[in-house]
Amino acid sequence: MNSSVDVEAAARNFLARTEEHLVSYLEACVHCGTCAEACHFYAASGNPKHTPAYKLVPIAKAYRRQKFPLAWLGLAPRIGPSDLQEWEELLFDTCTMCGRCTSVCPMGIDIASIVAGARQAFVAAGLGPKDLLAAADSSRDHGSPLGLTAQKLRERMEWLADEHDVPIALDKPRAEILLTISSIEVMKYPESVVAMAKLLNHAGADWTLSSKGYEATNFGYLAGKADVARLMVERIVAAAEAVGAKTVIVPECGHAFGVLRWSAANMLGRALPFAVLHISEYLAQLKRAGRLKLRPLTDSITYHDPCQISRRGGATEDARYLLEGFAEDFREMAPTGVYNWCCGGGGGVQAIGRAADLRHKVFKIKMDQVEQTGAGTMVSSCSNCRLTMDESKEHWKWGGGLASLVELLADHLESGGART
Amino acid sequence: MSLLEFARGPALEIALGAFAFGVAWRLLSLLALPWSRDRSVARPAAPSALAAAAGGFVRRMWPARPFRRSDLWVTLNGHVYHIGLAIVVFGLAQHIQFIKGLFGLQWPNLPTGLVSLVSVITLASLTVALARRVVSPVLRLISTANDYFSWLVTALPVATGLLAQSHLGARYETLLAWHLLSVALLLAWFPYGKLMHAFLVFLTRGETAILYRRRGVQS
Amino acid sequence: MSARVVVDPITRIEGHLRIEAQTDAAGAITGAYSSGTMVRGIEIILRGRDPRDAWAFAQRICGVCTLVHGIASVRAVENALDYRIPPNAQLIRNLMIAAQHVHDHVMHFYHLHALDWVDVVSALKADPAATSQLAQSISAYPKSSPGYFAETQKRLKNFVEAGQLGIFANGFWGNPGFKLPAEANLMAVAHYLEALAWQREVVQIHTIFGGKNPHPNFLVGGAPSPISIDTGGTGGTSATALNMAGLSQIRSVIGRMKEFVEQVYLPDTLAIASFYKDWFARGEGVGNFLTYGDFPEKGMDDPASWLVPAGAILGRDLSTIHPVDLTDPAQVQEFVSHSWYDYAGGKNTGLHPYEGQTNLNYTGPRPPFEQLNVEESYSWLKSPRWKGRVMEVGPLARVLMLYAKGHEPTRELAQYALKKLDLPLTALFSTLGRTAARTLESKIMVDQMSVWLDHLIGNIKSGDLAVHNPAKWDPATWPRTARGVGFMEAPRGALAHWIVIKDGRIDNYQAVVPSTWNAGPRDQNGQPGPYEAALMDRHTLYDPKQPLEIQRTIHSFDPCIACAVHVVDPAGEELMQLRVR
Amino acid sequence: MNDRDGIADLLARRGVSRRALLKYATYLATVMALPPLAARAIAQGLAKARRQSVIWLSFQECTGCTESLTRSFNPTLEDLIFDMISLDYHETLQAVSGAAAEAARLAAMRENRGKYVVVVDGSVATKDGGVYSTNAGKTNLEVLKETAEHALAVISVGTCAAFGGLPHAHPNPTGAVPVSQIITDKPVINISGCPPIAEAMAGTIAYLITFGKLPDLDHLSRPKSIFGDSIHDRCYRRPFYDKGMFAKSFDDEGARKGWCLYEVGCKGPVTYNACATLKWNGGVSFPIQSGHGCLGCSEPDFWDNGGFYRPLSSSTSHPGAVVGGAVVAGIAVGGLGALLARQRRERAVRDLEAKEQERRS
Repeated sequence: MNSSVDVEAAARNFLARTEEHLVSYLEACVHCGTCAEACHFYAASGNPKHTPAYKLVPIAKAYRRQKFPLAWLGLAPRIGPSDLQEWEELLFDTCTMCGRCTSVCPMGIDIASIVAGARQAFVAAGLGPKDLLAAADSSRDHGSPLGLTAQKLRERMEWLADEHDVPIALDKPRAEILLTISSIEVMKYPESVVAMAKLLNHAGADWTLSSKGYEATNFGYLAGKADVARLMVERIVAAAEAVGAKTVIVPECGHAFGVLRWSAANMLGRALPFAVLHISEYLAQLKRAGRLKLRPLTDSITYHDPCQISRRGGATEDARYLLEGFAEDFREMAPTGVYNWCCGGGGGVQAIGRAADLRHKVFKIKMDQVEQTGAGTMVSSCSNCRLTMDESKEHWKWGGGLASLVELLADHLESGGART
Repeated sequence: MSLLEFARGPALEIALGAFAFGVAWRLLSLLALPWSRDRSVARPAAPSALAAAAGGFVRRMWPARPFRRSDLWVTLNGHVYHIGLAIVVFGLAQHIQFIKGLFGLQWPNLPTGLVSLVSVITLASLTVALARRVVSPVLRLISTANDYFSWLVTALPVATGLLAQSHLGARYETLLAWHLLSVALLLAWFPYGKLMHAFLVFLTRGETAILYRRRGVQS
Repeated sequence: MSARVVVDPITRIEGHLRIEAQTDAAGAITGAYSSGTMVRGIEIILRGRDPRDAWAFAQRICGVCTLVHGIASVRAVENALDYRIPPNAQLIRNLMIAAQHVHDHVMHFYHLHALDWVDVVSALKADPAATSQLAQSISAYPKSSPGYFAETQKRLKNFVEAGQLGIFANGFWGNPGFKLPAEANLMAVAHYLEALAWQREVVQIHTIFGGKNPHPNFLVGGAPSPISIDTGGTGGTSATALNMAGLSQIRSVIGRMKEFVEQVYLPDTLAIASFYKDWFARGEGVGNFLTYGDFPEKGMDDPASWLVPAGAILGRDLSTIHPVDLTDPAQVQEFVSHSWYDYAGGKNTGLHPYEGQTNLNYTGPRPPFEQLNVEESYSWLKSPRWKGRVMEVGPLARVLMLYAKGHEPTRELAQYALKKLDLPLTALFSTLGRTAARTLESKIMVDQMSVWLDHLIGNIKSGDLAVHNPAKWDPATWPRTARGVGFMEAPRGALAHWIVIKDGRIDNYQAVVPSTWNAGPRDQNGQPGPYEAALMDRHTLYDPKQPLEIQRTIHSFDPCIACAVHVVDPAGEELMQLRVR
Repeated sequence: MNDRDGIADLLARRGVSRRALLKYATYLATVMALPPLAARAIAQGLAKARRQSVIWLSFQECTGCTESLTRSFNPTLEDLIFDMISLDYHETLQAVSGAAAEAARLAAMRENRGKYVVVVDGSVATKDGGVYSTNAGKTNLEVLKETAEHALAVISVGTCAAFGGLPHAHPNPTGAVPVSQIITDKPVINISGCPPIAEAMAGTIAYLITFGKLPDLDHLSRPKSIFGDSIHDRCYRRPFYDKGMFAKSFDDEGARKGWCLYEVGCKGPVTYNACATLKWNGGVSFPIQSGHGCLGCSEPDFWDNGGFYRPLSSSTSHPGAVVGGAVVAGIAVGGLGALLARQRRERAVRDLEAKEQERRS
């Protein structure tokens, strides 16, 4: 087998993050199996190995090994390279860290957060999907997983502003708001950036993009590379501080929101000097303030809650508030909101090529859900969801429509809005 | 020394010692670990940690609506044997006397017939739980010796208690001794295996609820 | 020539007693030595246990005086905890204690003592018709027909002729010490059997209140006999033993007790005694008498209401009653100069029971042995002393105390008996004086029992059903340390238990019992114990091989040796001492 | 000596009819749980027998067993000693003291060699050569061995003789042991109880005489007919136990209504005796009926079973110290464990940081 798997390094890495709550979670599992049914991977595959609790086995074992009182007798649970190799796929390919299992766990164990920690340990051992790791490295080296360097950003923004006749503020010296973007959007759904600019301009916000820190997507976090994760956060913080932003807006990207809103301060060890808002949250604020004038949307739509924004981000209601009185034929999926089925591509899974088949199977759940509502279009506010769905849609040759919430809103802005 | 004397005396003493040691050890070795401080800014409407933890504890008593179809019977069964065990442990006059002997606390007992009925139901429920563990591929995969042994030491006192109550199979003192020995085994094993979840559940449910509620997640 | 007469075992007593007597050439006893030869160590066993359990252990000190140690024990705990008991419980205890006295005295007279005076074989020669006449002349007891006595004689005759004499084997029959006419002997044998049947009913009082006899149950804080009259549901008749049926059975048993005492026991005592008046002139002993008092109408804390008062009489002087304080370290002390024990402070010191030590040190001859070394230690009994004095306890002490205190029924009864026998009051200071005192006391108590039962029923009528006070049942309510003394009048005399409680457990337990007072060996000053002194008072053995005379005087005390010897420390280490606060 | 005289003749001469004899025999059959037909056999047995020689030895005892025997209603003590047995030695009842008493014992042993029955009450002190209990200058140990040697059988009456009883209770200061520990080459019947029920003693002696064999014995050598069922199983308060209706104290409503005494410490469930059926002193009552829980007095070591008022289901140990110590130890070990975990964690963190540094440079 692969002798380059460094089990000790994995253990050390995990140990470095053993805090009370993590250990409680590891020790409390009663092996009731309830989490299986909640997991979209298990639901799609029926493979018992996709049970979330099972995915934690090596990490729990490694921890027990450390604290086992009779370890000196050689009685401690053993864990070897082959164990880690077996679990690499389970931890990376078959978990989007969407936290649906957390919602159902009768013990209240937050499995998702353990997986995040476990991934780091696995990477330290020399494991992890190559494409995912490459995306992280690319983020580190080029500022973005998809190679969107500062230079390319400037070119792209200039082109988009021209193309769409929308002012896109970049590198303004001072601004109230620092807008960040996801390179997925820039590369695959550029209209999304345009839409954000339109909306911000419509509301008359004082905003800017910064070439010092623009990439919100954090592949360091997804790939289990803590250093990269931190670096990505530091870039944005530096940029925001440079322009004196009071608010940093995260684009339609789930994990980006999760990392920046809830983890960044902990990564840095200090509170952030600005508020972090998801674009949907910001738009809801605008709407509440009467700064968002929209024409009604008559097409039938349904809304897909991105896990990191809704289930683990707490912004479930903002999206619905935006749709209220706007989408005249809005249909909820079942389940929805915090219990929504995941797209299957979050947590970096989207970037793992070998995971595509399973991902497509998971999307089948989504397709069925949408079809049950009869809605023509499924709207999401996460470009990663959107990308995953697009690919799977193609795989299944599905005819349903997919749309971005921000784009939809931007397209229905009443002309003559509150532009200043 | 007769078996009953051994059971009532040294066996229980050792078991209680093992129980107390284990609980103290596991809780302290856990609680004295570093506690991470969440530096993210909580949502303005987030409840206090205590309220969040309490709310979360109650919320997880019952599966949320979307999970009910798959989890209803399992949850129900879990409740049946958990509540059943509580009724049997805290409702039978003899058990109250046991607890009174240890802590000096007592309360009115339930009719013995009712407790016997609950014991039978509890045992049946535990059997269902075991059967599910053995039959379900998921549970088979994630189950360890700890799970099966913990099941055994939980079911044994119920079974031996029923035998003792009904004077079935042997002389009462022998049955009572078995029962007390099985209780001793349960106590001695309790903190070292998964039964410790009885304590940990307060931590895990509470902490996840605090995490979620400060994020504004209603789950 | 002097000789050593060894009587071991002394039979028809409770326990294991050995008497060694030194006689002169004429057979007169010049020195007597009383030795208890069995120990169990109950006080050691009691240490560290729950004080509420103590009565059951203490009660097993003796199965003959089967309730007295139980009572003394619960009273000791109640005294230590200042624990009041309900009036009904007090009445129940009085009834049980009095029943014990009467039962014990009658059984002692007929089954343990009578064969010292009655020649069973001589009864075979009696004329049943004459016996009937004799019986009717002294009593109105209905069972006194010639046919009744003929039947008894026939049964005895067949028994003797069958050749298996059983318990009557080797009796000193025909010894000139037996002076009863054949008819009186036959009457006594008939009543021996009669009393056996009678006593079975008497103990039913204990069975109703305490569940069984011997060893009825007691309870710290009251009586374990809930009253199930008018409790509703199934409560009225069968819920507990103390119901309508139980109470009326108690009443009828008291009636039969009274009948037997008045019509059989008292006349028999006087009739037999009249043939042995010389035994009213010997066996006196020490002339000092001690009572602790008992039978409170209300509670132990109200000495004025006690039927039997407490006090000490010294040197036969009935005009002065000395007060007795059981908690005064200078009054009651136990000595071990001639006992197989050691004291840390030296073998010749005396210790109050609160500070009692029991360091075993057997220095007697290795068994099997012929003779004890009476110059050294020779008994498992200690020598209790009151202010350094040897004291006699028991029925005689009580009757004298009642007499001295002017208890009217006692005076009347004593004067009646003495007049019948044509004897002066001083005749009571004797072997038969003790035996007669037992009879008189039985009559006094059986009369009082109806009164107590009336009070009990009166209480129940007025709605007071309480028999147990739960207030201090829980050891959590107790002080960290406490000590108390529980005393009572046992059939054989003054009995007290001293208890020291620490952290809810027994720290020290000491019992000083009637037969230790009476049967104890010499003390450090060489003062003989009451048994010894009594035997040295004008006893001459007619035949050293038939120590009838020794039996008579020893039996007049009604020895209870299991009671008397109850303490031993197995390892001989120093016992934990009470630390006085 | 008239060896040919049977009890029937004696009874006849006494004026007791065969019918009365049969009546007694029927009672005995009931007590000993024998089939009705056995009554005839008992009557015949009694009628034929020469009175059985019985030697009663008292050791470390309180005379309660003898006292109990005198309370026997069927057969009565007087019937027993006049008509059924020849009580050739019994210190509490026999007429003579001293050497004459000893002589009676030795004579009975000589005349009935191999046929006499030895009844013992009280335990046997064995410590220090047995000096704690002597009789006529001999230790109980010596007297027991000497007397039992040519006995037909030995009956231990009372819990002291049967199981050591009170003298044997912790810490057993005199090295008291039961008779069965000394006499191992002969049948020893135990009739336990503190004291035993009178009829249990009298009935067993009568059985032995009648049938010339031992009754069915349980694993503690007690007659099954008396000790076959627990008091609990035969208790008239059992329905309340089954319903969970308990007296909580000695004089509460439950106590007055005769509810189950389990909670105030009754040992009926683990005590095998006939108290609840034969009852005491002529069937008047028994401890539970009067209102006090069963002490368990017919069982071995009942003195050391954790207290008479401690319910059976509660632990007899006082684990306060053990639990307290365990908690302290648990806290210490847990704290140490956490400390080690913290150290491991810090080491790991330093290690990671070092690697990070290395990579950056």
